[in-house]
Amino acid sequence: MTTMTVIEAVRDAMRLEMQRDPGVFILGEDVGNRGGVFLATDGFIKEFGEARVIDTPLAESSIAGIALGAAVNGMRPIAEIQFADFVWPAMNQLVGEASKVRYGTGGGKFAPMTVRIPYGGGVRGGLYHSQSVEVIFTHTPGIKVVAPATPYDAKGLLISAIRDDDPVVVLEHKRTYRLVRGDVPDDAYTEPIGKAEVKRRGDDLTVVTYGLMVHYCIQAAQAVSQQDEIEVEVVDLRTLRPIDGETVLDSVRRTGKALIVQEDTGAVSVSSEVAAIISQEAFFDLDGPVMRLTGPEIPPMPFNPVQEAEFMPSPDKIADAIRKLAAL
Amino acid sequence: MTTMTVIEAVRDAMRLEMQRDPGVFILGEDVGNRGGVFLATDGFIKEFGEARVIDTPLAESSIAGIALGAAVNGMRPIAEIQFADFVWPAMNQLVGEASKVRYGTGGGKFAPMTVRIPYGGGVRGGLYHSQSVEVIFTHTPGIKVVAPATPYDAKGLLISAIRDDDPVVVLEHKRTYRLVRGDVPDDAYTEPIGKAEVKRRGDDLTVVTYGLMVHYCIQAAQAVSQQDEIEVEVVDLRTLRPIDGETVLDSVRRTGKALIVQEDTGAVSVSSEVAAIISQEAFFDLDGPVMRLTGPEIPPMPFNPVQEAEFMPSPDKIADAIRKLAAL
Amino acid sequence: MSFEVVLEFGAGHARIARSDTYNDRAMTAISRNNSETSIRSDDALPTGLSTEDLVSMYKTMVLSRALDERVWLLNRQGKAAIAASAQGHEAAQVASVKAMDPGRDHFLIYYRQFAAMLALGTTPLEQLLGFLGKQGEPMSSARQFPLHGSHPRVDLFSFSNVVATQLPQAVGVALADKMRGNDNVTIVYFGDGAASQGDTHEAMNFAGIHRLPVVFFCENNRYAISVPLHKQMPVDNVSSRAAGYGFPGVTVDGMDMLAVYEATKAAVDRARAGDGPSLVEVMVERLLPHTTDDDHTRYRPEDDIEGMKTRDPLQLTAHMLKDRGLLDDATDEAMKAEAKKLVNEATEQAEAAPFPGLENMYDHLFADAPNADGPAGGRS
Amino acid sequence: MSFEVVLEFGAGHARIARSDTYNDRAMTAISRNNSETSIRSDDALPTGLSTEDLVSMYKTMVLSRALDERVWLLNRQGKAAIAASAQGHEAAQVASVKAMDPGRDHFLIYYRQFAAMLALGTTPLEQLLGFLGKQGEPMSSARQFPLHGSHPRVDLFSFSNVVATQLPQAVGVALADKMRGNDNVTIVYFGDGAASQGDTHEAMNFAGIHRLPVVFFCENNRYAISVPLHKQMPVDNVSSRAAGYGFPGVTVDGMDMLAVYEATKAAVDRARAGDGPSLVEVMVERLLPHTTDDDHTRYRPEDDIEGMKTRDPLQLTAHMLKDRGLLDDATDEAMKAEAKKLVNEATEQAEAAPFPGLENMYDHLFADAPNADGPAGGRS
Ligand SMILES: Cc1ncc(C[n+]2csc(CCOP(=O)(O)OP(=O)(O)O)c2C)c(N)n1
Ligand SMILES: Cc1ncc(C[n+]2csc(CCOP(=O)(O)OP(=O)(O)O)c2C)c(N)n1
Ligand SMILES: [Mg+2]
Ligand SMILES: [Mg+2]
Repeated sequence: MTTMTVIEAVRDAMRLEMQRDPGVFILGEDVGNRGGVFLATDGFIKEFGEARVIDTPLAESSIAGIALGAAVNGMRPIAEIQFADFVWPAMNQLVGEASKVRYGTGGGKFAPMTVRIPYGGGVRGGLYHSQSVEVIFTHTPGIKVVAPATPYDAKGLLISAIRDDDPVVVLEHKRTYRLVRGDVPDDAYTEPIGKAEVKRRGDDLTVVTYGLMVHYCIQAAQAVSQQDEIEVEVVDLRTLRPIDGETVLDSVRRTGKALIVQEDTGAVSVSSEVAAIISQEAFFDLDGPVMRLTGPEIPPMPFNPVQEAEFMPSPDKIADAIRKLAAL
Repeated sequence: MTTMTVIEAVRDAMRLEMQRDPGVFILGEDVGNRGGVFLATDGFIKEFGEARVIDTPLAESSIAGIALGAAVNGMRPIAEIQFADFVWPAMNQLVGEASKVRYGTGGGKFAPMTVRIPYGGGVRGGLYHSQSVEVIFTHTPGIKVVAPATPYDAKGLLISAIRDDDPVVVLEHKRTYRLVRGDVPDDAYTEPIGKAEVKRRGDDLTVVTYGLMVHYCIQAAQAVSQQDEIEVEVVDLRTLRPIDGETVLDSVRRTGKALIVQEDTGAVSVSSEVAAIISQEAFFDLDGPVMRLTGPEIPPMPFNPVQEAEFMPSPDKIADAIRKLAAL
Repeated sequence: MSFEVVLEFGAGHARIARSDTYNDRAMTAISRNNSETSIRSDDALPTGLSTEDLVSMYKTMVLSRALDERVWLLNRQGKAAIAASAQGHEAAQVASVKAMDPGRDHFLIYYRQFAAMLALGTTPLEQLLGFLGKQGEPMSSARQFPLHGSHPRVDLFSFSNVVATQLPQAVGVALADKMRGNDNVTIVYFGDGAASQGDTHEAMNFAGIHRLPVVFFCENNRYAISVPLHKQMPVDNVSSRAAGYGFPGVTVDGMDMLAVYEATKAAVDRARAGDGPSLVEVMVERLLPHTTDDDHTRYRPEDDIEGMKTRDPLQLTAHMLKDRGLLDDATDEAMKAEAKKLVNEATEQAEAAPFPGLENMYDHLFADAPNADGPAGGRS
Repeated sequence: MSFEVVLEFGAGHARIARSDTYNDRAMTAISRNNSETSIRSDDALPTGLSTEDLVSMYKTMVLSRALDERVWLLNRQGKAAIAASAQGHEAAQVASVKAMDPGRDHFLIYYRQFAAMLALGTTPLEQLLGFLGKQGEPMSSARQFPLHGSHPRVDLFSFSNVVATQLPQAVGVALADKMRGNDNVTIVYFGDGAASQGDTHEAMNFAGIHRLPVVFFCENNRYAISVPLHKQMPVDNVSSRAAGYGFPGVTVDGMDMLAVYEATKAAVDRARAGDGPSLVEVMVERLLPHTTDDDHTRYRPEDDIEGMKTRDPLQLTAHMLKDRGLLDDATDEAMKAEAKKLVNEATEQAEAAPFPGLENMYDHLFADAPNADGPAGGRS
């Protein structure tokens, strides 16, 4: 067991899998001597060589398409998209192509590829280094999407992704990379894709969230516990496709109230789906409306610090939303 | 007033706007002598010349990016994406770029561009000529999205889109092109972007839908009216971003029950957002869970006729879902 | 004007055809003037090709044509939803396959590859099951458009209809081979239209950097649906792009199976030897409209349509074989009758096959977990 | 090895610099050997450039450098969140602007354009407000990364950080001009890294087909962040791609403002005359790490770092001006002092400016309807 940050857990996961399976390799921009702009692959090119740690040209569609081709020919590529904001050129190869390889060949071919995408804001990234891109992936049949919030989950889910025989998108919140530390077993282990986790127990109200917001929600839960004696259950989705409706519903059926918190803008989003699942499946157990707290409907997110802070849901705003819903 | 099909209404709208405003021009694959693969621009190259009816190379990202550049330099391009399934290469220029031009320049530049996207299934299109692509556009601040179901709405909304000073994505359901006929005024007119329309009145249950499904829902409503004495109100969203929550909520508050019908797969979709809006805003008026009937969670949609039919929501399936919800 | 060898292949393959360079406007006249002479019938065969090979390649072309015609007929009868056609591309496709090693090489095809697929050993029945969307279709379980999916016996695949997506994929396939030290070659087929896509640029660039064993095989029929070459690119040949990626590019007459074989074989040898990618562009004709949904009289000039008819690879190849004394009219007729018979039988079987049921509609979305993500998340 | 003129411009601009061709490995040595000689100080000036112009261009470079250094300092002080740098690119940027007509032409810039922007008449204060994210920032209301957005006085803009997106946009801008019969020229700036993107291919192809008035201006500093040229492309120069798009491409030494001016001016004249696009590639140095977040000792060989220092365009240009008798040490010092003073004043003003409040956070999402789509759809 070692205490480490999220980015260290990511690096640890990849290094172990690279050591274990010669079919695993890395491709992306600046993953070589630079070690990735977040240092996820720091030291890899020395340890594994240029052939398995490929600095690609600046061309995301080909990063995805080449990963896909290599995957269907027996490798297990890990493609790094440098920032989520730059994944749009790769949409055709990811959402259009990779997601449908197994289904579209009736099982004849499949693509065990992992796509790591650092995403999210609160890092003074402005409109093009702050984006959340989960929506399109979580909508697409044939792709799995994980979004770990802790070092433990980051390592376990990334290893699961790498070993998975189908395309997995791994969304890593940039703000958590160095902010969040936690205990991580030294050996390789897998966390199951498709399982949410209750990160805090409570009977009064359920908060469903993922990514950086998990930590803000736990802070908010602690605040309202101390200040208002409201006991909040925090469900960390961890996997965004498929969403673990069961864990969400188990909690909401017990608490009767649900608040969904997400950094991404709200319209047609993961928060919408969670709300829809709850209102369809737990309607008769609900004691109040299913509420959402999300980023506002402007491009995420302004560069200047004042408006950036206003954009992000914060522990305070979350606590307020909890209080309001609890009072209904 | 002339009775025409949806594709004729689309053509009529563009021709009138091309005649009215020399800044309007068309670009896309095969829009010239071919007149577009659906003949939306049939005869245009003769009437308006090659300079205003541009057959582009096969390269969707540049179609979008060039349209964007021309728009910020004073033109009103109408870009045709030949099939929705081929819009993925253009995501970067549309979702990444066009949506943020006005916001990201603090109002310094803006992009009056229209992107027409024929979408949807039930046309024996298989996995790559049947896709619904609304999700990513409807999630994105800075883009407006319309999805007309009738010739009248197709013409009025397309003219609104062309005259709009910001990017508008126009989703035209391919199956409606020749299937749906209706009366259309001969002159140019605009239908407001952002307004849903009640296409059938009823007090027992609200069905919220858009596109081809509007027609299937009306058929289903007639069936359950005759067979079960259930009176269904059919709300046609018409605009998918911003969603007209008011019209939806007005109806649901009256009927107490809501079913959302959509052809696209369900997870993290327009149907999720409508369900979320209803369950947040109309919770205390609801007499039952907010239900959804959508395409199943596989890539839309199999080529063979049996499975394609199974994929599509049909009037029968919709009527069944209505009956079930009405009985709750 | 002559077909330019934009960059010649190094090793011993000097006789790459120098026939006519096309451009959109000049095309028709040229093709009419030179179609006869562009097929060499008096030369020695390229290394690796026997006279038997020529005849058997022609036989595949004959079968492809019969199947192709049948599919269009089935479309006109309302039985096949859609079809493209390989008519005019057959010689080039068959010759390209001949230059490869189907047992170990990878074939990323696109929708126009009837002849290539038959050359690779798929059967008319398999293709017809695809066109009719019937149970037992081997490439996608009838989930995809005809000729899309992958094949259980040969490593040929086409994941989607989306033009040019196959190029980066092919490069990835080749990268995987190179990483493991395999000497398999990957060939990727695409049209002139595909050359304009960003993916094509990115794929060629990466393949060039890493000297990957890929053959970029461009079937240039001068149209992307209705868009003629001069509206697609400001240069005369796709092969002129290869220099910008640091590898050889060559344009040959796609009517001339020997020239196509030679050019492709040189590219394959180069790839297999570890010397990197090549671009082989073959000038072919699209004798029919883009697909059964299209009407090319809307956009092809009349003289272009007339002119192309003189460039039917079946006729030209038959002519060449006859000149070489490898074919006579009777054998030709017998081959055509045999092809027709095979296609008739396959049609009967395909028509008799049932449509798929619903049992397997949701399987193979993911490994081991057929219904993990479905079938009906949103279904009430 | 010499900088190759890949395709020479036709009209009367014969003296395009033939300096050294770079490739990643050979670079350092070459630059050291030839840096002195690559700047011509004894020749006649190109048409359109006066001696006053040279001095004033140098002055802009000096100001750019002072501002650039200040911004990095502000970053180190924790006041500026991030910065790129134009150090090493200044001569090329300033010369490129000189060849254009800022009153009527369009400038699609990218994030490294300090010097170009100053040459275009934006002020140090405006740029600093951007770096500090302060109220009054003119390009994006401090919504975007520094130097992104559009400018109220000059038609320069950069909608995003997303590399190469500006190329198709520039082509669209030029198309709009051509459609209306305007004779404005559009210049689009990009790096060597951007050359690999699909968008670059698509943009150049379209511009070539329609002979649009665009100048593709590539600032090749041999790195895309850490990725050296030989991992980005299998050819020595980006300009070698132009041939595949049917227009001229040229590579010149970006240390030599006269050469850059000449090459750009030829391209601008060509564009303005309706003869279509050109690609001008300038070989420059990235004297600092990619951005303030980067540490280039992780990936740049030591001799490369040492070598580039001999290719500082400020020093080389000063040298050239002194050789021509247009500058002496005292004037040089005075210019630097003046620049520092201007930057000091601007820094004070920028630091004193408040951050934006929340009032305008939601405006300008759409025309006329500031809050139609927001502000807080999902906010409870
Ligand atoms: C990305 C994309 N855009 C558009 C289409 C629609 N489309 C199908 S085939 C085709 C033309 C392709 O031309 P070419 O590459 O020359 O191949 P050909 O059909 O002539 O053999 C087009 C535009 C598509 N399938 N994919
Ligand atoms: C599409 C995209 N991918 C990745 C990035 C991250 N990134 C920012 S600058 C850069 C390198 C750009 O190199 P180049 O074009 O040579 O310009 P330079 O910074 O060297 O001037 C990268 C990879 C980006 N901004 N956009
Ligand atoms: Mg073609
Ligand atoms: Mg660079």
